[in-house]
Amino acid sequence: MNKIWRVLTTGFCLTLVTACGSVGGNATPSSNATSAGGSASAGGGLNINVEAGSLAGKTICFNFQALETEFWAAGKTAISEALTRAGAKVLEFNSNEDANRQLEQIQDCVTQKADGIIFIPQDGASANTVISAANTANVPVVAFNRPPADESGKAIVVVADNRGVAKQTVEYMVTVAQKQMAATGKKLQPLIMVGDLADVNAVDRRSGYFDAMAGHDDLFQKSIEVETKWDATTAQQNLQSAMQANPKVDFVFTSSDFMYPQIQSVLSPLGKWKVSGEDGHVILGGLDGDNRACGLMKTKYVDSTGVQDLLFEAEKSISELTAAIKAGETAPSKKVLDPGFALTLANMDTKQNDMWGCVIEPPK
Amino acid sequence: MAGTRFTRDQLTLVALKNMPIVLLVTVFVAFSLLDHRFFDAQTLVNIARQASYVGILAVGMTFVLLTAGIDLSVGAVAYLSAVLVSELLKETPLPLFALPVLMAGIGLLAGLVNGALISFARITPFIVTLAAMGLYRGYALGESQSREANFPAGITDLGNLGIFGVPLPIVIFALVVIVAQVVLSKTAYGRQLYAVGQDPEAATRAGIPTRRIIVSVYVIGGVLAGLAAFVSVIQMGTIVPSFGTGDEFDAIAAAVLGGASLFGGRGTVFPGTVAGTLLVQMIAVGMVFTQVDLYLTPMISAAVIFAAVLLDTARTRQLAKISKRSIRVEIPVPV
Amino acid sequence: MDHAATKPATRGGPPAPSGPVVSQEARQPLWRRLLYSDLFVLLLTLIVVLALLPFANGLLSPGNLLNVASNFWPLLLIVIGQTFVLIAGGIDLSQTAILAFTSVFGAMLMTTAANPALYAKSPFWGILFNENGGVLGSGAGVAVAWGVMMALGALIGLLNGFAVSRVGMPPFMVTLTTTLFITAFTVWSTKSENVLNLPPAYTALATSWIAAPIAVVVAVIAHVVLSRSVYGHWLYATGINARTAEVSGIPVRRVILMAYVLSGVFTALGAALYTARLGAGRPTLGANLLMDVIGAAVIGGVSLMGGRGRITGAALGVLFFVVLTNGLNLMGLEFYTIMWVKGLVILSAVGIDTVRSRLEARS
Amino acid sequence: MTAPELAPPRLVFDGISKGFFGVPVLRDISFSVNPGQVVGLVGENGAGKSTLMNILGGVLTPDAGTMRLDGEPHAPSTPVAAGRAGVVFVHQELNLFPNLSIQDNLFITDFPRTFLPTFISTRKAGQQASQLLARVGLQRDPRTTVDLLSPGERQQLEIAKSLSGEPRLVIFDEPTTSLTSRETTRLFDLIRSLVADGTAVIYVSHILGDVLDLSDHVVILRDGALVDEGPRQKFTIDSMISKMVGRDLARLYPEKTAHPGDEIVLDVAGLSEPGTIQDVSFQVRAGEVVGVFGLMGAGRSEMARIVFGLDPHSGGSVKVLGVDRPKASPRSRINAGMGFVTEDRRNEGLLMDSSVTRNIGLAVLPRFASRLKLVLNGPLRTACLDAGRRLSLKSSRPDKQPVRALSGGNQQKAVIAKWLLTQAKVLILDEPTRGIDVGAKHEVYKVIDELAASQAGILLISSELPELMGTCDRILVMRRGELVAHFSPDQFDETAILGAAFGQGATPGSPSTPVAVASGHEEMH
Repeated sequence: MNKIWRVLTTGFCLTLVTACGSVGGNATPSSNATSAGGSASAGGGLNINVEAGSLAGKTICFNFQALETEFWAAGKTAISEALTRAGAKVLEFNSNEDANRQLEQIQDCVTQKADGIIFIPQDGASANTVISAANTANVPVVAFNRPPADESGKAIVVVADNRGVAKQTVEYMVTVAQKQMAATGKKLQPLIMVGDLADVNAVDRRSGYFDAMAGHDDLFQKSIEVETKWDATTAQQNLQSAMQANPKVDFVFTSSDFMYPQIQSVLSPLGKWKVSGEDGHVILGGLDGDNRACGLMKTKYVDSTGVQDLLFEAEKSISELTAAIKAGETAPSKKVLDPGFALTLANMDTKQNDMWGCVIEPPK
Repeated sequence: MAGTRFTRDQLTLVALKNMPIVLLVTVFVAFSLLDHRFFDAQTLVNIARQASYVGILAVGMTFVLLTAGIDLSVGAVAYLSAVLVSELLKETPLPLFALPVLMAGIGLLAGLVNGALISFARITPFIVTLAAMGLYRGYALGESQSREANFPAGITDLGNLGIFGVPLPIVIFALVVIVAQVVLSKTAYGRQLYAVGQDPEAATRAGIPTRRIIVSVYVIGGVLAGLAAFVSVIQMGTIVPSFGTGDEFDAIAAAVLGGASLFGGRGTVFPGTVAGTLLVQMIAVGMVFTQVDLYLTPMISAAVIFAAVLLDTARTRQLAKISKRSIRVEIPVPV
Repeated sequence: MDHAATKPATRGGPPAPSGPVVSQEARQPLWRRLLYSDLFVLLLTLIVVLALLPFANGLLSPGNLLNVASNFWPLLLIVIGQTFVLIAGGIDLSQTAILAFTSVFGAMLMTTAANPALYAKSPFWGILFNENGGVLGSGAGVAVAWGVMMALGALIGLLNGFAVSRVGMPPFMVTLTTTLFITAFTVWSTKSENVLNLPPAYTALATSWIAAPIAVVVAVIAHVVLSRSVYGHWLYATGINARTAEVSGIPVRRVILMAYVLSGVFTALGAALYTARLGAGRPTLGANLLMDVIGAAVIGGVSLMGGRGRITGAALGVLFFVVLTNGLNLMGLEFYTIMWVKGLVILSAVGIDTVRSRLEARS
Repeated sequence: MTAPELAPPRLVFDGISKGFFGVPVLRDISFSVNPGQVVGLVGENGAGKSTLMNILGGVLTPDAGTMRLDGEPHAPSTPVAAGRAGVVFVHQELNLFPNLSIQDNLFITDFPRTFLPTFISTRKAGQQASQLLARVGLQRDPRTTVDLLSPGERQQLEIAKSLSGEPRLVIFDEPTTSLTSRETTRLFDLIRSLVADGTAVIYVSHILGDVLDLSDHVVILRDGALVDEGPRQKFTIDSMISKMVGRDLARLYPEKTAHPGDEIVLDVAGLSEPGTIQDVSFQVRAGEVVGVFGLMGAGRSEMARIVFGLDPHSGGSVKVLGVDRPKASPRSRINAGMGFVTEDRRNEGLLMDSSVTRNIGLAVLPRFASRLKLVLNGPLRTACLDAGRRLSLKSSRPDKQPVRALSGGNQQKAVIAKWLLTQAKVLILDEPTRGIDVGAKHEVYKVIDELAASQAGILLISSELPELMGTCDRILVMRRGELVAHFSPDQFDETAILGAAFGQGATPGSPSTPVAVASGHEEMH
């Protein structure tokens, strides 16, 4: 008896969830604005020009997939701070690299009658799903920094060209390598620190690297690939082993700037942490263009770094979204491409102020 | 005839008891054959240096596993201690030696909370430490605003600092191992720990302070997590927000590979856990040397670990068989 | 008088009354039965809801309940699978791997079109799928693909189960290593790409109400199997004390093997729902779902030591987890605040539950 | 060796009373134990023996009454305290840690230290350990881990543990249940040497022969009250039994009603497994009770496990009702009509925390299942209750009550009931009466006889020779894994059978061995 009773009630409350759900549609208007913009100061002076109050009374959902590198962290704080300055109520979500959770959170946003969504897709595929979810709910949506897999959904897409930027960066490194070869007459031993193979960005950057290296067999030995899983510890350990196995390595590309400290900690004891031009210098390049990379280029340890123009991307995202909301568009569709660029020791003086990493104040 | 079989069993026993080391050597030889560069003292140094962080975690985990508990929060505790100390460094400069002390101290507090909840509130260790994981990491991420936690530039020099040519991380790891093993085998506390893990009720009846012992293992786990964080900091210079995630599993795997049982009462720090840790790390390093396609690397290492567990199982069974047999032989009593 | 019972005997099972048994024929009051039944977790859930209501916007809005539901069903299926394994006295860490694995291969078979530029490097290109999509790309194929997904789930379950029950390897290590392997294999099989263009007939699942009935039916069946079927009785017996079970003629090994297979199948079902919802086969699907799964099961009263647990309890455990997460999301807190608040809530929930069961033991 | 009357007595119980949940378990118990005296304490389970000893050992505290140890008030709050006072308890359930070494087990709470008190001195521990082991005559390296010891050796270790602190009073609770007869003799010698040194001993046992053999003074409890006490000479086995059960239990072993038929239900031929058993062959007929005797480690239980398909065998065949399953497993054996009551009730016989009915029904679930493989709880329940009733199994609420809460006797009945349900035609019972009281023993014997009467073949393994002689139609003797002798009722003779078990002439230690045990049991017939 007791058991049956239990089963029934359970079954009931399960179906209840469904039943209520199936009513669907209009939700209760959201009340009491609990602002969660937070940590405005941590933006680190990455000031985006937004028209103050331009989003007054609006609720904007900001969903990011992770904050594990300087790039994402800076981007997140910059955007949510800018949004708050624009007078919007910001709802932050971190999907913690889980596309499924991201979707759930976006739906939670929609539930709260958000006026607009800015999200950093976990990857192209999930971007599609999120966008279509937003479209069906008639909420304008911005996909930040990662492109949706296809054009099926309507969204403002602000993206950098990872593969292209990586290519540009490595191409410069190759020119440096050519000079060195001309001087020494010895082939160089290149090494690439690959990101997490489950992350499309990592794969793109890897492809960009090999695009640039293609057709330079006269110049290089076979590239050594080091797995990092986007994890500093793994990166450091595997690089250490790789360097022991191949002491001759003199050309290193890292798929993300955040790994420079690990690179330094491995190279310096080997006497390979030298500034450009100095004897024993390892040709170094990376991608992101964060604050540390900026510093290392000013001190000439790093030869070149691929920059995604965070300032540009963030500014565009917000302005485009604001415009759409003002115009009352529920499904704006537009693609803004951040060409990005390679900041090299050659073009430092002219271009460094376009690199966000050189603009924000260094993290303490 | 019984006599002769018994002695032969004794021999097999010795061989089987040292299985972890046998395994370690086999893998080392295997990789050396695949890639001659691998056969090098420096390789071993690197392996040991790289294993030191997880190794220290695993030593703590061994204590916990010995009481049939589990600590999923060590990774989070390591991150927490690193972040808080780096925050502190922003305010006030600290002498270097203070860093490990502070980190261990933070770990101690965290472990104390876990231990108290498990031992006195009697909540399942799995859930307590699972929740604690979210608690500590969440709080730490809040502190760091999920930015990198930075340390004074010179700190990595410590990581490369050699004491009689032995890198500091290895020295710390070795010290931890020695102390832990001595505690386990040469102190009453250590022996009682095994008793508690085998059968808490019987232990209490025998007058062993079961509860205090259970609290203590989580405290030890916490302290070592803090220390591990320090070892990692001096090698890496900075601590990224993802630091420590999932490391609890590496630690458990290392301990279990080393022969620790998840049901308590069995396991050693040396050779057991140490061998387990080194084995995993050796495989990782071997992969880098042999430059296997990055997509295949994790599959191969998984396969190797699986094989190791398989061997270990066979060994435990063999041991059981032998002991069983020795029961059946009625030992004549010389008078 | 049998005070000290040796380890295997004391695994799981309700705490034994100490001393002479005082038979309590008197029927307990309702609140008591509620307190001591699985429904207690429901009570906790309601408390959470009430606590969050003032802060979480539209927690009870139909739209949100819709979300909660759509988050609930797939997780429920997975937790049911885990429950079987836990009752058998094991643990299945490989569920996350199974999710990704079945999701990707199901998608490969179903996809209606695949861009060579992305997938040509996949080792399965031209074998399972090509420019014109997967071999089961046609509408009818969807059903078959489902079957295949579940078969694949069963296959991995079989692998785990065999290693555990026949070879006698520790479940934790077995499923940990299979996880490492399968995850890597899955990423390799698409060379990191997600598989897109799933047939609308399939993705329709996500929005339609098919998910709910599927999950409910599965849950009810699972409940009946556990509580009424011969296998159920065998499973509990095995989890409580495998040796006694074997002596009593229970095919212990097959029972354990079956538990892992079922876990695989149920997980595959969950994967099918998730995949439909995300409209893509993902090598990283549910990468960090494990803790939620086991956490939900344990809160639902399933013992990690084996021999204890019910579907009803597990289901309520899932409800608790889903509602809590959703509620915290709606509060617009910073994500790390959510992390530790969640930890705190779970801790207190289980704390209360422990006190409760100790009261139960005393009465 | 009657001890000289010294004043004051070593221990005095004065009006001890205790109750649980208002149910009185001990009523005003008073008696005293003198130094150098062995007091035998007997009574059925539930008579209050354990409770009284637990009070003495500091596990429980009395509701009323006092104890005096050498004139000093004795009121230990914990077992540890009792130990410090010099009262040590050799438990029935072993409190050893199989994962630790012998010496760790001996000193787990107070290790000998090095000059640095933090550290254990393994050396000292080793020496002291070997001294203690020598005293109990356990020939093992103190560093051996306990799970390598036989049950008997563990019991000896448990005893050695109790001696480590030069005790004033030692309580032995069923110490011989898992000892071979040789080990038993050694234990008795030890106890005698203890009392010779002036130690007092309380000896609790269901093996009345041993009690009479060993004690100077006997105390009998029934339903928590002291019903009789006096010098050993005052009692005989039968008088003790009738005092204990309160009624006249005519004979401990019931009249045999069953008569062997000629159908061979179990046919074991040339069964071998290296390191375990050698070429074992025998037959059991319907309605026949065949006893298997042998020393601990002679391979009896191992043989039974192999016959039941629990362990593999490399050679030979086992035919149940004429059919031989090549691929033997408990399952196939059960289907063939075999049942097995294992030696280890708690870990192999029962699900201690599950209800009585759950346990009884465990082996027959498929038979009580619908076409959909759903268990038909109604019929199953009735069947289980019937089986329980047939064995007069006492349980307050069979559907709820966990078997853990049953008495040893009733637990054993639950196990047997399980095989009643399977309608086993061949039943193997391994030490079915170990650690259960006289009344329950009697009932188990009755059940065995009934089963035989219902044309089942019984294979009864036991270390209690009188039990075998009282219940069996034939007795087989095993030694070192081989079947060495075979006795028919007219040949039943303790000395001969024990001789066979030890191997002629190969009886080491005191030649008194068989005699001692035998003399213990003579009075039973």
